[in-house]
Amino acid sequence: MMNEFLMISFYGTAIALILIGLYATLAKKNLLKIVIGLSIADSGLNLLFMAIGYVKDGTAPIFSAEVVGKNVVMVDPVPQALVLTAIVIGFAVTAVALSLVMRLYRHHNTAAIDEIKNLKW
Amino acid sequence: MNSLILLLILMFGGALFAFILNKFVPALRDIFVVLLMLGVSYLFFSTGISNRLNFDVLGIHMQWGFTSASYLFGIIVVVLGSLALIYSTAYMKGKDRLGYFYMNFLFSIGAMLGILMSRDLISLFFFWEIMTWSSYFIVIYSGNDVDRRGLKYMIFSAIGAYSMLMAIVIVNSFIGSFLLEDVFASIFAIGSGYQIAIAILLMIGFGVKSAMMPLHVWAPRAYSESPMSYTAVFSGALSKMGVFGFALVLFNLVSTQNWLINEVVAWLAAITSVLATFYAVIQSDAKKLLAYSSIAQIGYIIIGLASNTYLGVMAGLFLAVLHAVFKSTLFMAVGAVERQVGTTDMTKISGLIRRMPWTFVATLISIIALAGLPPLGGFVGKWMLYEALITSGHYYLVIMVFLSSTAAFLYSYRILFGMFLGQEEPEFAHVKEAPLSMLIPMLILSGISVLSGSHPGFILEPIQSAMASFGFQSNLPHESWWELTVLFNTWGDKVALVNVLTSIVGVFLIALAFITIKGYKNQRYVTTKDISSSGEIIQPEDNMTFQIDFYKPFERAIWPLLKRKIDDYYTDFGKGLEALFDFVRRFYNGNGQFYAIYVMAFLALLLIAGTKYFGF
Amino acid sequence: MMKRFFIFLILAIVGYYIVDVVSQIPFGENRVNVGDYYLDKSPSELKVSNTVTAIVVNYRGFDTLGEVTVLFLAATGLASIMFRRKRKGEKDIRAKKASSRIIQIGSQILFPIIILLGAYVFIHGHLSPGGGFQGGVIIATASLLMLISYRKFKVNHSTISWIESIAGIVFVLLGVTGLILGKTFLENFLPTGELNNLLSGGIIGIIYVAVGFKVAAELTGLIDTLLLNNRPEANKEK
Amino acid sequence: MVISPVQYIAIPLIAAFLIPLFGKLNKELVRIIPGLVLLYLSYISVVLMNQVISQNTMIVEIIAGWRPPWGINLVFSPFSGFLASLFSMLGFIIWMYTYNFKREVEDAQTEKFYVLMMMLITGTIGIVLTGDIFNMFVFLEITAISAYSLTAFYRERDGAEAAFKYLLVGSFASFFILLAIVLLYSQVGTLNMADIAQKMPDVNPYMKGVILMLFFVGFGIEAEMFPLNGWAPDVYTQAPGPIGAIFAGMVVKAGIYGLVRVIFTLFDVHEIFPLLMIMGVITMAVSEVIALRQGKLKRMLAYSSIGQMGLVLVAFGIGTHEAVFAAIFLMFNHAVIKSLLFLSGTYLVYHSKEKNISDLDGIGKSLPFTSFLFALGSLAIVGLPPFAGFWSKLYILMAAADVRLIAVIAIILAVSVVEIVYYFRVLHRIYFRERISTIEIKIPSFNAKISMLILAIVIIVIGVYPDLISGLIERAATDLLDKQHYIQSVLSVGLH
Repeated sequence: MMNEFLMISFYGTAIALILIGLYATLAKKNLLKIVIGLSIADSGLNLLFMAIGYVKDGTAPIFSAEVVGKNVVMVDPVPQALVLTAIVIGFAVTAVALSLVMRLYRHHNTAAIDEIKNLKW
Repeated sequence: MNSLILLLILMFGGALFAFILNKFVPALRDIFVVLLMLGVSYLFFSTGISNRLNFDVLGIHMQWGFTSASYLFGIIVVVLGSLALIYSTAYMKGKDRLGYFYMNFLFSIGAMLGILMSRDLISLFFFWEIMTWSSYFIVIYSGNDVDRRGLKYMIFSAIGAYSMLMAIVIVNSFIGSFLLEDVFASIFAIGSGYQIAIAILLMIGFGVKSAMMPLHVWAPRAYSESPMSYTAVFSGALSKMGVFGFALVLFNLVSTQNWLINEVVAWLAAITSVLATFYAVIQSDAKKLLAYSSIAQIGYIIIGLASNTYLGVMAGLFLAVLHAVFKSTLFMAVGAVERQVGTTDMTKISGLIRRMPWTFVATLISIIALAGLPPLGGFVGKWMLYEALITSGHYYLVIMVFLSSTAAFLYSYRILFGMFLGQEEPEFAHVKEAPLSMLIPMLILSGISVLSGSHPGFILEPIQSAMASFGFQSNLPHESWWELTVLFNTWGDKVALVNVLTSIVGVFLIALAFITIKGYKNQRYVTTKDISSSGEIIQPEDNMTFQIDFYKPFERAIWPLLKRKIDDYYTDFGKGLEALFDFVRRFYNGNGQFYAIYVMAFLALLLIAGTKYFGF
Repeated sequence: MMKRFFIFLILAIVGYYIVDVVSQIPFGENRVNVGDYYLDKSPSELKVSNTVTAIVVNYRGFDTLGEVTVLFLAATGLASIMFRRKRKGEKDIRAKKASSRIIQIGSQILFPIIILLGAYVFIHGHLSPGGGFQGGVIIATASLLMLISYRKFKVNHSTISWIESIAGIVFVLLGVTGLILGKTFLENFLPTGELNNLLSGGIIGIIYVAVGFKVAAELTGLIDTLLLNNRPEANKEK
Repeated sequence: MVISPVQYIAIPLIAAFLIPLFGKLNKELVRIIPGLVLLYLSYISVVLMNQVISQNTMIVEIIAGWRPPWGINLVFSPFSGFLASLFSMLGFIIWMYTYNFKREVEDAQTEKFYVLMMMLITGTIGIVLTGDIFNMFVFLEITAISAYSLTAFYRERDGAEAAFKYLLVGSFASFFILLAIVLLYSQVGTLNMADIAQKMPDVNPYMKGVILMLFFVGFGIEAEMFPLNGWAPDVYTQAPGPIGAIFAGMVVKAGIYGLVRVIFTLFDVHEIFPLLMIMGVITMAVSEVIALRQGKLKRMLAYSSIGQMGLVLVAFGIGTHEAVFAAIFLMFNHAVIKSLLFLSGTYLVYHSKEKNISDLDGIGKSLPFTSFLFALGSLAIVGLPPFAGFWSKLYILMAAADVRLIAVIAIILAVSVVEIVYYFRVLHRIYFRERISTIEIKIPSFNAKISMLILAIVIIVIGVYPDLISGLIERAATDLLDKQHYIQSVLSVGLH
């Protein structure tokens, strides 16, 4: 019961975040909102990955002095490591995106994506 | 080193070298290209037809070597090539980008030799494409409206080449080999639908180069606006590559069950020749006239090939050789006029006979050959063609050929009269005869035309061995189908051509001498404007040159036929495509968000389709 | 409106499939995967108590090298995107008004503490939760604090690029040293020490410290570049 | 130190971190170091490729001492090694071109340009060499971030707009690939590609399908597949010229490598091949058709590049050995030829603001060498003999004919006619128009000429003698199709 509740809340939140982020990216006109949408979707994905790595009643995968030698269940450490990487990459992309937004705003005096159409066809 | 490879290396390497030489020592360029071509000709003639070269490229087996059929065409190529290059040295003097011109000239000759020596479809296509782009580069070398003209040539060549390529890969997928022998041997084993498709696709490819009916629209402008020294080769030799290809296809890839293909090709060729002749008649520019005439003549050749009788094929090949000879002479002559006078508009020029007598002689001989008058070769060829068509029962085709060769008299006359006869305009009084290096090639070729009339045997001999290599065995009643100077016909009559020739020439010479001596004292030169004796006052804008409106009635008569040019349909089609393409372009509307939506929509589609249809 | 409806439709389809697929993944179940191997080996062979760190720096250290590179590239790319010729007499000022005294003094007090915390986090990366990235980010927050409270606080970009470069080179060279010593790239060549000891885990600790420095320097530079360019007069430029 | 594949990554990284420091010492070092690095990479390519071909193996290098599937590994197989060698050598040639390019740009920017350019190349090499799916994602991001920044490199163009579009769509690509990796990990519990390929048959088909579709879209974006390639033309147009060459020559190729590696090795589902082929045909037809209607040179080249990628996809989609051979051959040819076109085209429109094709009128007289190379490249890309493009096109057609895809052949050839039309239109303008525009002309520097000349010579030599390279490509095709060999070679490494 508890487990199912956790499952629904974790998976549900993650997927909801993903969809919200994607919606913002696809439907919002403002460049900043689009970038934010991308970040939200990334967070949702990271959360999803963490949730997949969860093991019932698991502890953090750290062999501190208290747990050494005892038989404890630990959660899967791989998603955590990968999510760390993914977060950093997401951060880097966001930083570049923001700088592009600043330059676009300076150049076009607007942040609406449908008015920035110098390149087409 | 194998002489075949040496031949190609000399040709292509020499072409590049000519380009570089032109950059650094332009003075040596002319001598170099002529010597190179002569050297290549020597090498060509010393290479026998037994020489075979086998090698593999990318796992594709290839074979090079001449057969007696391709050797025949090879002779045309090297002879015309050498003469045209000699002609070029004077004709092209003073034009710019000569390195570019000669490089592409030599490339295209080398590519033609390559086509002829290919015994497999891949190298055939390989050299075919080299020939295409090198000739294209000369087509756009000079003249106006380069964009349209060049593009038209390139588009049609590309369509032709690619349909050829399609046929080639399909053949290979069935037979597993590109070698012509293998293809010929096992083509009839594959399904007949594919068989027909392959033949048609290949013929589209060859039809473009030989300017067959619906695919001919590139030809008039391309022939007429290239430098004449190249057009001599272009119309004389390069279009014969298409004929060569037709011969390969018609004799080897079309089975006797598919006789309809032969009929259709023959009829298309007949229509080509009639329409092109009509167009030729109404042209006022000599170059364009000759261009249309070329298209028409190749029509006859293909009728001959498609008649699929021994005599017909022989006539076709004979006309092919002859056409190469006289049409390149004519182009050279017109080129000489163009160079000396500055225009080829027949409504402006007249009376050049006194200024350029030798050019006139060459033109006269070639025109006689073209019109098919006895005693020259054209008559022999046409005779054989008629006979072949009649004996095989193609009466309607005979009518078509007859119609077009009769109409051909009209333009033959026009080119002769328009440029050389008639009154002499004062503005052309300063015109001089063309330089010797232009005259010599013309006169040599005219000489060949004369010989072809009196001694057709020397052309028919290689043709007969060529036909043997195409698979036509002489199974006709006469042991020897020809003798050196005598032409037989199916009914066994003999026509001693030398006697005919000598008697006609004799009469001609006597008449000429008579007219000259008799009329010499009485003649007085008047210009075309000088008709004040009739009491009419001539305004300066009235051009009284008589060839201007002479053909009006004829033009009016055939106008319904020519009103809507095929060209216009192609243009409309192209416009429609462009509009469609512009519509497609709107997909990229510039809004980055839309691109993201496309991505998501594509993913959604894939997820639905993927789970439903891809069987996951 | 059509567009929005269309987007809803697409997202509904994609969402349906994601939900469908994810709900087939059993939650909280201990699956057999490479993680078990890491949990087994990292305390026994590497003597690293934080398995995540062991994975990040050792097992999948190559990823981390790439990750550091991504950050480095983001900093470089951002500087290149924001690059602008300075006009004459232009000063590097971030805001028109200085912030209030309370914030200034508060940040003065907080600054060393935050730096200390960051340093602690990346030095103990192999023992406790945290590591180079986390520590570096914490340090960068400290400089962000200073940047927003002091109008004239200057970040020395030359120093930053030195730190960045040296930290990056240390990382790669540690990897290459393994290669030179006849082992593989990024393989541990130092004694591993005792579990739960500060000096354990061989090169893992050193690498994480280098990463910490690098991340801190890069983020600081990044923030500074973004802030410097966010001035009204910069917006006028076309 | 023994030469090993990891140096492809390590050496450029050291250099990238060092360049800012050397920039303080001497401005010239900033330009020289990337060249030395790429030269060294070309050298190790030759050594490693020789080793792989002569010993008939693949080099699998483990990293951090943990053998697969636990550690990350680099796989220098005939296919990935061929691409890595191609990228490093092409990279060196493009570096040679950039050496004197835009000297007027500030030093600070020059430094960043070279760091980003080198990392762009390294990222693509990493994508093809890595044997780990998550690591591939990381390298994809390295490539992507350098690409975004380089696209927006010039302030005076609309680079930022193009870069933002690229970033937006590229983020979707990363998102889908990462989502696919997450789902894949939840199913097979490993990230090593060989291990995944081994465990793949156990995954339930529905899951497999969804994951494959996510990968397909993700890598399809990088491979410029049709409805996903909205970013591509803008990016090619706005990026600096040599970077356009890198995009066409390497970045796209890396995307295609990812796509085919996933499809052929990881999943090995043959049902996807028709989809790949159909998408290839659509991509090719649409973009070549649009290229015909372009008024701007670089945009035309961009659409042409997309079209060629479509052709590559068609060939991979046919999926026979011959077709894969043709596809890899075309990838090689396209990398060389399109680089030449971008490099020479850049100088043709160097000072032109709008980069219109009409600015090229009569430029052949002023820039004979560059125009000549551009013409040569045009002839080669449309597949006219005797240049390199001909053989790959021929092989694709042969492969298609062998499986009786007559319609596909017809479409490929029809599109080739379109291609001929728009390339020859440009050539007309270059050579047979009078020069009217008053735009200043930029004569290429000596090193730029040399680099273009090298590419041109490669095109001609391969065109006349394709067997020079066909052995390598043959091995690469065999390697891609032999999934079991890949799995065994990777998983047996380090077992002692």
